[in-house]
Amino acid sequence: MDFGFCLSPSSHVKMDSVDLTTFNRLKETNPDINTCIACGSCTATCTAGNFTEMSFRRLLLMLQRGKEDEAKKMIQRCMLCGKCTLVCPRGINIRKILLDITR
Amino acid sequence: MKENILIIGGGAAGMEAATQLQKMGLTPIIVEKSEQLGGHVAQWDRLFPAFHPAKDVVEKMLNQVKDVKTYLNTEVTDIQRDDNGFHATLSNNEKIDAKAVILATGFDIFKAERKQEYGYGIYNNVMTSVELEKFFRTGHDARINNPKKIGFVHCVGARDVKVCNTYCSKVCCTTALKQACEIKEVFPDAEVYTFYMDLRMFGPGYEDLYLKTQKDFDVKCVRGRVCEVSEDMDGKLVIKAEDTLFGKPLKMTLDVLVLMCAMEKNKSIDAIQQKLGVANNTDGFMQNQDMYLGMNTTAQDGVFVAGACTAPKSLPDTIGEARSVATQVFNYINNK
Amino acid sequence: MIVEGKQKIWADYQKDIPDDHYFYVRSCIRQGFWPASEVTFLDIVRNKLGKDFYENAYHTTCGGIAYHSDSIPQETAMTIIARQFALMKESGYENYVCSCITSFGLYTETLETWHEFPELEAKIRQYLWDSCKKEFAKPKYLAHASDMIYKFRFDIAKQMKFPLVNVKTGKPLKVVEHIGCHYSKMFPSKGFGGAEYPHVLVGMVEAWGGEVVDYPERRQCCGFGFRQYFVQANRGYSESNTHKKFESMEPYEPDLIITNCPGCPYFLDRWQYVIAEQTGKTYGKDGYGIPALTYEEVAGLVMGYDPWDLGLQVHQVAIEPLLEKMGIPYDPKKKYQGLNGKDLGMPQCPMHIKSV
Amino acid sequence: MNSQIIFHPFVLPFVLGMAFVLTYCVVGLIRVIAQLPKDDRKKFWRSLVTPKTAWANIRDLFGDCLFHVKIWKRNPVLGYMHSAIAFGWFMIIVIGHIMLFTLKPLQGVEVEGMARTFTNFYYPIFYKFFATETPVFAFLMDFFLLMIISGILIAVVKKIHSKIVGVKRVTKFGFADNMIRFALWTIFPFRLIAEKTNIMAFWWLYSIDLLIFMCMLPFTRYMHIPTEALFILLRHAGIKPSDPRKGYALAQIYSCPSCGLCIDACPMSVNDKNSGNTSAYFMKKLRNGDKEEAQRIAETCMQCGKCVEVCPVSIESCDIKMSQRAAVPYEIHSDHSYLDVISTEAEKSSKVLYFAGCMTQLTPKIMRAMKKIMTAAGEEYQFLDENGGICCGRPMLLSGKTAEAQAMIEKNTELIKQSGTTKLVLSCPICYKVFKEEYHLEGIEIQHHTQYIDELVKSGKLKVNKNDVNYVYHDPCELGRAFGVYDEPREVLENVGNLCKAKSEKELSICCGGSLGSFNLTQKERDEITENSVNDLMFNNPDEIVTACPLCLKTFARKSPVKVKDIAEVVESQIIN
Repeated sequence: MDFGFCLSPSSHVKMDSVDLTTFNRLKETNPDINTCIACGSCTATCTAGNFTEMSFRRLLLMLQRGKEDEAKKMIQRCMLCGKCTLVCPRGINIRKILLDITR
Repeated sequence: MKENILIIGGGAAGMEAATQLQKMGLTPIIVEKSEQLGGHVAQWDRLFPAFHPAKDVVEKMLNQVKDVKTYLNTEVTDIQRDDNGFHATLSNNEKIDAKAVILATGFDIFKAERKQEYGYGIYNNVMTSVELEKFFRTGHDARINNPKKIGFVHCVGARDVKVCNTYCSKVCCTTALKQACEIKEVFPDAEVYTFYMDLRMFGPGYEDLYLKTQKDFDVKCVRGRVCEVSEDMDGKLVIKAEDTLFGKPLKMTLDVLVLMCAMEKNKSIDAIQQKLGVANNTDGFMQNQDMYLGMNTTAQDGVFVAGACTAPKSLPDTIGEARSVATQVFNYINNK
Repeated sequence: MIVEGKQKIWADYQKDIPDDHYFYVRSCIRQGFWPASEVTFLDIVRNKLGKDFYENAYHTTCGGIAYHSDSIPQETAMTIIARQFALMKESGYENYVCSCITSFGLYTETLETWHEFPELEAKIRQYLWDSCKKEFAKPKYLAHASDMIYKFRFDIAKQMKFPLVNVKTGKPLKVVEHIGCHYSKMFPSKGFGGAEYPHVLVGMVEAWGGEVVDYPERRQCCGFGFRQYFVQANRGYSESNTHKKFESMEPYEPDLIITNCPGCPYFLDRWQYVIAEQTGKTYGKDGYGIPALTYEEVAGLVMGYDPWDLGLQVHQVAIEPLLEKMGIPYDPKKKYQGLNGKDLGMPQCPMHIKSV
Repeated sequence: MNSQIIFHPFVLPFVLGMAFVLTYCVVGLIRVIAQLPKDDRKKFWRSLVTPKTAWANIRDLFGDCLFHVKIWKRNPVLGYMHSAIAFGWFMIIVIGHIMLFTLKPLQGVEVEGMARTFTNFYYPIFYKFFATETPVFAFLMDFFLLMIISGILIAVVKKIHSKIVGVKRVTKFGFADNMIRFALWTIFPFRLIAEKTNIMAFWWLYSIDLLIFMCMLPFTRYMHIPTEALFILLRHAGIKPSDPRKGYALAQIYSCPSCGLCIDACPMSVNDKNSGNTSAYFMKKLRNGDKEEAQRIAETCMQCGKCVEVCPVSIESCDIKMSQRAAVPYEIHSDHSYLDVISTEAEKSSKVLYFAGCMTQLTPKIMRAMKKIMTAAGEEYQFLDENGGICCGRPMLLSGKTAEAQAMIEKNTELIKQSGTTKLVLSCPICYKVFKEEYHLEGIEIQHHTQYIDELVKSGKLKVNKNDVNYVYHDPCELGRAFGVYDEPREVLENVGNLCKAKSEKELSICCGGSLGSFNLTQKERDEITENSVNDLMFNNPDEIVTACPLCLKTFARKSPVKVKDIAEVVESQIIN
C-alpha cells in the first residue's frame, strides 16, 4: 500500500556490523594508518580538494565506518600528486594508502 | 626557628611540602582525614606518560615524611587565628598551634552518577577511571570479564555546563590513553575506543604516548561525546555518540564503558576554608592570589594553598607547587 | 542492571503532589484519539478514589499544537495558558492537573519562563486583562494526570481485579513503558524519576504486578513530532522513529506498551499497522502487534472495567490476546457495538497485521 | 700430435651444450622479436639497415660486449676483468676458426659434407688435440688463454673480497649462479692443462665444463652474454618497454649481468636492508617470474635514474619499472570530469607564462623569488596557477596510470594554449619532465627556472651581485639525469657566489629521498637517504645547499646542517636594482 511516505533508513554508523576488511588489509601494509590525528592538513593542501570534495581525512574515516564504496568514489578525484604525504604531521604515506585501497 | 606549620591534607602536595619545610628547619604537621598518607596517587597503579609505578613515587615520598608529625584519620574541626598564629582543634580533640597553614586538600573525583545518561550505578558494566585503576592494581573487577570491546568516555564531569563544571580537568585525556594502552596490554584482542572532544596532550612525552596509543596499541579515537548509554538483552552496553569528524551519529555495543571522571574541589574542607577566609574561584576550587606569582598564597596572610585544591593538576604540577609553597612559607616565617 | 542505582535516582526525582482538590483540564488530541481514557480517569479518581476533580466547561486548548507547529507566537500560547490558570483561580482551585503531555510541557515551560523573565509575565498579565478581562493567577501545584495515577497507584492496586500477570503462566507481563518527551525531558526535575530513568509509568506497572523491560532505545521519541507528522512527506521520518523503537524492543517480547502522552500510544499503535503494510513485519506473537495503551486504559483494565467501555476497540492492534493473557473476560460481539447497543460495523481488516 | 684422429667422444658434451644453447638463443630471439609491438618490430628491422644505427650497433657491440668500455671508464680493474674474459674468449674462438680455414685442417683425412660441418663445430675448440699449429697461432692462442685466466683470477679475488677491486656490494646469488660461475672459472684452466699435458681426463673435464656452462647459461645471469648483443640492437632502434616481461623488456631482463654496480649507486642502499630494492634484484625477480616482489620493488623505486646512469649494459630499469607499475590492476578509475569547468584568469598575450606547480605551492619563497626576478628583469609575465592549479600529471604517470594522467595533461595544455604564450617557465622539475615528454606544446618553449634565470643573467636583463657565500648545487634527478641540465644552474651560481663541489655530482648526484617516484618508502627510510645525500653535498663544507626543486628543498630542509635554498631564492637575494 502506498502511504505517500516510507521508512527512512537509519543514519547511524552501526559500529557493531562495520566491515573493516579493507581497513585491516591496509593496516597490515601501512601500520601508520592508525596514527592519523585528523588534523586535516592533507585535505587543506589537496590539489584535487581545491576543486572537489576530496578529503583524505574523511576518506580514512569512511573506511573505518563501513563506507568503502563512498571512499572508492572519492579516490577517483585524486590526482596522486602527493602533497598530502608531504604535509602529514604523522608522516603517513598517504599516497601509498590511496593506491593500496584500489588494489 | 621551630615554628609549627599546619598542613591539611597528606596527599602528594602535603607530603612534599612537609618534606621541604622540614629540610628548611620548620616543623610541619600533617593532618590527614583518611587512614593513610598518599592521597589519590596511592590509589593509582601506574602513572602517565611512561607507565611508571605510582607505588615507587609514593613510597619515596612516604619515606621522606617518616619523621614528620602526622595525624591520620583526623580532621581539623575548628581553627581560630590571633596575633600568635593559628589554633586548630582536631577531631581527636587535640589542639595544634601553628604559624602558618597550608591547605593541601586536593580534589574529589566527580561522582559519575551525576551524569545519569551514562548509567553509572545503573548498568553493570559502566565503571570509572578510578575503578579501572584499581583493577590494574588488584587484577580484579567483576565488571571486567574478558571484554572484547571497551570504550572510554572523556570529560565526564568536566567541560560540561550541565554539571556546572566548565573547566578542563587536565589529566583525564592522558590518563584515558594510558589506561587504554594498559587494558590492551591485558586484553590484546579487545577493541578499544576512546570518545574524546579534544585530546590535550600538554606535557613532555604525552604526545608520544598518544602516538604509541595509536601505533602500538591500535586504540581507536573517535571525536565525539557519548550522549547516551543503555543496556541490551545480554547486559552489553549500547552507546550512542556523534562521530563529529565523520559527521554522522554512531552506535555501537561495548562490553565495558570507562568514564574518565573529572577532578572536583574537595568539599570536605569547606567549613575550615570558610573559617580561614579563603574564597572559591569560579570553578569552585580555592582562590589563590593570582595564577602567576601568587599561586600559593591566598587573600589571607599566613594561609597557603598547594596542589589540586586550586585547580585540576597533574602529579608533577602538584609536586612543583608543594616545593614552591614551602619556599613561600619559609619566607613568610622569616620576614615576620 | 543495578536496581538500587535506579531507586536512588527515583528517590532524587520526587515532587510534591497535593492530596486532593484539583482543577482538571482535558487534552485536545486524547479526546479524539482515546475518548474513553479521560472519562475513565475521572471515574477512577472521583468514584473509585473519592477525590475532588473539577472541570470547567470554558477551558480550551493550551495552544501547544499551534505553538509547536510555529503557528502562534509564544506570547499567544502564554496568554491562552494564563486564561486557563485564571479559570482555575476563578473556580477556587490552585492545583492544576492536565491530561496532555504537550500541555504539561508547555505549562512547565511557561511557568519557568515567567519565573526567569518577570517582565514577560507582566506583559502576559496585561495581555490577559486586555483580551479576557481576567485576573492573572498561577497554580500552586502543577501536575500531569499520570502523576495522579502514580500517586494513587497503590490505592488502585488495592482495588485491582486483574493484575498485570499472565494467568496461564503466572508470570508478570512484560511491559514497555514510554513517557512523552515533554513529560520530563525538558525539565527532568518536574517528572517522577527524572528524564533518564523516569519512574511515573514504571511505578504503576510494578505496583500492578507487571515487569518493566528496559531496552536500548527506551529513550527514543515515538516519532510524533508535530512538524514531522503534519507534512505527509515527512511522515516516513516519524514512522522510522517508531520502527527503531520496535526493532529494539522486539527481542524482549513485550506484552504491552504503557504510555502517558496523547501522541505516543497513537503512533506506537498506528505505525505498527503501517510498518506491517510496508514491510510485512509485525512485532507481537502470531502476527499480532504489541498493544500500546494509555495509563488510564491500563488502570481501567486492572480495575476490571469492561474493555469495550475503555474504548480498546479503537486501537489498531488487536487487544484480545492481551485480555486473554490477563484473563479478562470480554464479549467479542460487543466490540463494535455503540453505546446505544447498535452495531457500528466491523472495519476492514489490514493485510498483514492480525486483527481478531 | 694426434693428427690422424678427427673425433674423440670427449667432444660430445661440448657439442651437445653448444647445440642446446644455440637452439635456445635462436628460439629466444624469435620470441623476443615476435613479442615486440608491430610498430616496434618495424622500427627494429629499419634500424638494422639505417647506416647511422647500423654503425652505432657495430660500435657498441664491440665497445660494450667485448671491450666493456663503460666498465673501463668507471673501474679499470673491473674493466680489464670483463674485457680479458670476453675479448680473450672471443679471440680464441676467432683465431681457432681462422686456423680452421688457413691451415691445412685434418691432415691425411678427407671429410666431406655433413661430417665436415660437424667436425668444424668442435675442431677449433679442441684443436690442440687434433692438430699441430704453427708457432704464431700457438702464441696467440696461449696469449689470449692466459689473458682470460688473468681475468678469472681478478674475478676470484673480487668474489673473495670485493672491496679490493673497489666494489662495496655485490649481488647475492643462488646455487645455479654460483655453480655456473664455478664452471666458467674452471673452463680455461682445464683447457690450459689439457693442452699442455694432453691428459685425457682434462680434455673431458674441459668439455664437460663447457656443457655445464652452456646448459646453465639460459637459466642464469650469464645469459647476458648472448642477449646483450640483441639488446644493443633493440636499444638503438629506439624502442621503449611496453610490458615488464615481454619483448624489449625480456631482452633487457636477460641482458642484466647482475653485476651489482647499481646496488652501490642506488640511494636506497644507504640502508643495507633496502639494497634488495635495487635494479639488479628487480631484474632478477623479473627473470624468476616473481611478479609480487618485482611489483614491490618497482613501487619502492624513487625513479631517480642513477642505476640507469651507472649500468654498464645501459639497461633502462626505470622504464621497465614503470611498465611493471602499469601492469598492476589498481581499481583507480579516475574521474577528473570536474576539470572541465576550470578556467584560467590568464589573458591572451605572448607574455612569459609561469607555472609554479603544486609542490611549489608549498614553498612560497620560490614563487616570491621568481616573481621578483621576472619583475627585476623587466619581463612581462603571467602567473598561471597563482591561486592553485591542476597537477601536471607526472605523479599519476608514476603510478602507471597513463590514461588517467591524460585528463590533467589535456586540461593544462588547454589552459596554456589559451594564454597564447611562447615561453613556459616551470619551477618544479617534476612538472618539467612531464611537460617535456608528454605535453604537445608546439611553438612554446619550455624552460625550467634554472635555464630561464641563466638566460636572463647571460642576456644582461637580470643584473646580479656576486657574494662570497660557498654554494653547493644539488642536481634534482628530474632535471639533471633526466635532461642533462647541469651547467645552467652552475653558471648562474658562479655569477652570484662561489660554487663548490659535492662528492657526487651531476649524473652521479644522489636523490634527496623525497621523490614522488616511490610509494613504499617510509619516512624513516627516506630520512636515511636524505641524510646520506646531505652528507655527500656537505663534502666541501659549503655555506648553503642550493637546489632547483621544491621537493628537494623541503626534503633537505629537514636534515641539512646549513641553509637550503632554491636557486631562485639565491638569485633573488643578489639582484641589483
